[in-house]
Amino acid sequence: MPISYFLVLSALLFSIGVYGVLARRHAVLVLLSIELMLNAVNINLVAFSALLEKAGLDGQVFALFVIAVAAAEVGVGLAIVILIYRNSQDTDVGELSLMKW
Amino acid sequence: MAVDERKLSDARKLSDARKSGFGLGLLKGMAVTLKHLFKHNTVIQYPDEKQDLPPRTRGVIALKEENCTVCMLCARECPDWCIYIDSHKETLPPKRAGGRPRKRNVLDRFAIDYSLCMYCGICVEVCPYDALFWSREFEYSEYDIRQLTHEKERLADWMTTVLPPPELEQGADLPGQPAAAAASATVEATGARPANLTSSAVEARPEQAATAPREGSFTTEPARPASSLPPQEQKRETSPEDAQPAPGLDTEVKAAQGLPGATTQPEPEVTLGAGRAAESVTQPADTAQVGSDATSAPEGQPPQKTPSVAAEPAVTAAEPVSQAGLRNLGGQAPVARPSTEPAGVAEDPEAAYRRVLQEQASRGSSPQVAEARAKVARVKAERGMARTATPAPATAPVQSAPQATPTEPEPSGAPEAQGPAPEPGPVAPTADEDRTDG
Amino acid sequence: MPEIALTAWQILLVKVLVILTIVPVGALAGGYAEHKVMAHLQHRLGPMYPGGFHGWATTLADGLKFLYKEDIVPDAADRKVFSLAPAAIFVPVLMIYLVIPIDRNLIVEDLDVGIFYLLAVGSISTIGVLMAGWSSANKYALIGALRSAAQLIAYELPIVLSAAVVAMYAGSLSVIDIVEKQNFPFAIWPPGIGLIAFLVFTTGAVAEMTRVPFDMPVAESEIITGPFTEYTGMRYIFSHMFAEMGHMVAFAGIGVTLFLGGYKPIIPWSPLEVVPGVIWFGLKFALMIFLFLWIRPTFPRVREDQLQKFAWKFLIPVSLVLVLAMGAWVLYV
Amino acid sequence: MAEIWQEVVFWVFAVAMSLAALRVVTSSNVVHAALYLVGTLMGAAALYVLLFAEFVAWVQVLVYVGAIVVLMLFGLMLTRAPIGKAHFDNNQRLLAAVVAGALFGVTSYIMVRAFDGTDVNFARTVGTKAGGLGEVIFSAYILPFEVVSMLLLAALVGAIVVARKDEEVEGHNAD
Repeated sequence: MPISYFLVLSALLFSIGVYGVLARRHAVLVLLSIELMLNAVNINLVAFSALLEKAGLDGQVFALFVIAVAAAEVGVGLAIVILIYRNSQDTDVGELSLMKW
Repeated sequence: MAVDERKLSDARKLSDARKSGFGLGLLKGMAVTLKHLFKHNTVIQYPDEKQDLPPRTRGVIALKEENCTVCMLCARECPDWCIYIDSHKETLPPKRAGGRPRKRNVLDRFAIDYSLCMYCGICVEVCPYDALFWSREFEYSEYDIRQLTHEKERLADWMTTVLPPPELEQGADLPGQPAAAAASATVEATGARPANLTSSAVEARPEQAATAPREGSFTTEPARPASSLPPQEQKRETSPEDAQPAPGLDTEVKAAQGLPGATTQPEPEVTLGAGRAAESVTQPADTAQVGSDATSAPEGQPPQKTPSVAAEPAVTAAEPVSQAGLRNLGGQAPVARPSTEPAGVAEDPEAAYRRVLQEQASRGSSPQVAEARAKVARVKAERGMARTATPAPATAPVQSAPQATPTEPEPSGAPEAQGPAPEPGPVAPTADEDRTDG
Repeated sequence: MPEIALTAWQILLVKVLVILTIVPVGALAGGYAEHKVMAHLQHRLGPMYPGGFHGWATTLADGLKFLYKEDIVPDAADRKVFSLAPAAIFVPVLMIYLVIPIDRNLIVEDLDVGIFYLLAVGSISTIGVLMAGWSSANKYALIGALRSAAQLIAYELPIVLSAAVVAMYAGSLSVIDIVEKQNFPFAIWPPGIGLIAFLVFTTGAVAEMTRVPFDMPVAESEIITGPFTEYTGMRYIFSHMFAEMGHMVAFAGIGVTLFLGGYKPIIPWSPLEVVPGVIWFGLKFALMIFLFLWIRPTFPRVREDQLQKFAWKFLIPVSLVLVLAMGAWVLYV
Repeated sequence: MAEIWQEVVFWVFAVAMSLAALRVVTSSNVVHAALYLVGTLMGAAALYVLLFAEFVAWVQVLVYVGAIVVLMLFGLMLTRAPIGKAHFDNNQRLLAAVVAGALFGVTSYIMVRAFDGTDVNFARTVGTKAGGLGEVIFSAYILPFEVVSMLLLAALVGAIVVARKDEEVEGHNAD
């Protein structure tokens, strides 16, 4: 099976994630879109790992690291979202212009 | 106290367990439940095997229809308003030639909605004529909640499961003993409420009176013996109009009857004598009652009337008596004590205590009973002393009492005084509404 | 006896079918056992009538009753999510059974990462619970779902860590390897560590099943049935009854596999080797189930904050220490 | 034979994942979006299994589905997650779509061109052993591993500090 299948799928998911980050207002939805992008990266990494099986498992290791980083990111991101919600009763990232000017 | 010590030791054990290590309490708890796993269980598989309930289990409320005077007290006191009573008035021909026709309430419907009833028993407590009883019956469930409204037929059926009242304890006031009623009347009267003087007398009396017919009907025979006595006659017995009893009563009644003439005199010696006479009259009646109880014979009726009628003169007689005099009697009508002042004077509490104790001892009461009575006397004496400062309210009703008592059955309990719907307010309309709804 | 030749696919199909029948039957049996054991622990008899003999058909009758109940979806509910939630709760429970070795060769699939699979799959139900609670349009359901999710996350960690302790001892993530590596005193070995890990695992398992004393998410006195408040009929059975029972059976199996030596005889004595492993597994399994059932009528329900405090401030530190201790043991002993 | 089967599985999951991912960014209900993300993540886990990365697949399930999405749902329900539709998009949708489309075009073109004719070897039957992965992590990647664990710890502490209520930060240790 050509590796490009996985790569294109990954690219598609990544682009969808980019769209979500750009087009969504809700902070948690933005986080979800970021997860999509990270996931797309993971698919790429694992696919390359399978492609380069002789070279070792580096791709999978990186995928594990990405997952760990994603967990950390979600933890901090959600904490921030909840803090913002507590202060302004809103989760709209477009409205968070308090420090802008 | 043993309980406190045990609690203390429990607490100590608890703190020991806390000290002795983490999680030991958990293990102990698990050991407790595990122990129960191997114990033989005590569950009774109800429909298959039935528990031996205590004889006076409060299962369901039974109605003794003959005793009901449609006074509506039960319906009014019921917290859930689950008692529905309908009645109508009947006019009876006069008893004597030339008398006025009498009216009485006839019970049409008496229903308890057991889907509402919360078994508080207030209706049983409040019934002045002993028409409601606790029955040990409890299996009366229905498939439809509407059928849980049981009508008087069903309620009357449950009467067959009602036990006769327990034996009185030794030395207790015998039912129908006049002094008891008198004493209670005076105790109430010390509350310095003139109107209540009569009412308490009236209230006290039906209890005494009703015990007599009750005896007959507690037997489980299908033909209830009480029905041999027409209901209105029973009611008449209990009604205050019968302070002057109708002719045609037996000789014993007449013997007691002769005395009330003295009651109008506010002379303590005489009234106490009357009380004693009444007591002597009631004694054979009581023995007859016991006899009828044992044999469950309906023939017990005629003598049973005696105590109730005899109680009345005593009540009326007791009222003029100085409260101090009767208060110390302990409800026993003992040897008359000369009381020089009509009211407001009490003897020394300790003296009363010793005197009653001696009296009781000489009468052969058990030491516990004697001591209890003596203590009661002491307390009464103490209260009497406290009240000597205000003699006026105590004396005032004494004067008016003899006139007021027989003729004015003021607050409750007297059937004639109340119409078929005694209080036009809450009770009757709800009953009607519920009827139309149901 | 004619040789039955089955392809790998057919074998897999048979295995899946067996699991699909085992789980509901096991849940029914577990429900019955719970009724009876709990009753006797409380000095009662429990169900006595359905089925005739000691009410053996109670849970069957219960299930039939639920089958006939109306399937109600609240008007304000999110229909799609509401209907999917029971499946999201129940299917992961089914998947746990794939890697529990009932005997050396009686396992659906001996995965290389068996334990990891167990824990991963077991954590999916949380989403189902959240789905159920959120979609019910009921505040009690939502509160219950949040409690449930917080609790499942909190107690997932001690379970993972205690399983990690065992995996470290065995040097493998495969359940078969772990069972093979365990020897006689099973849970008590290595001294202290194994026993404490077992206790931590049991506590975490009880919490994961949301059973008393950790049943705050479904505390009926406060929030009715928590996330399952609005569920009726079969949905209720699958989301709550079967899921709880299925979880219990699964966790009992995991506990037996990880800590009690799985299908191995209780004492390493050669005559006992004759007895098939299934029987040993069954014995230990029954013991484990009894332990779970025993806990329920014994302890009162803890408070929600106590529950969280207990997990984060006690169980997780303890299991972290256990991991360290086991590391030292593996290195130096 | 095995190849075809794997290809079918891939296409099934690929299509499902793509649709789910699309719904993640277009759904008008936040909880639905999060649940669609679960679909995407589970599909990714299935693809990992297909690519012989079993351990990564189960880590994906355990961490992503079991923890991250649950955390997301938690955050949603703690903020505001009404049943029914709501408007969550800003007015840059068209621009975002153009950007995303361009990105997809460029990246897929580059990658297809770069790896044209390279096939994943599906002939092997055994996936990656967890042991091998562990050896790689704890030898070649030990430093990144430690860094990642420190990152996780820092994130944990940071999240607690950020999400904590103010009075508890200032006041004495509430407990």
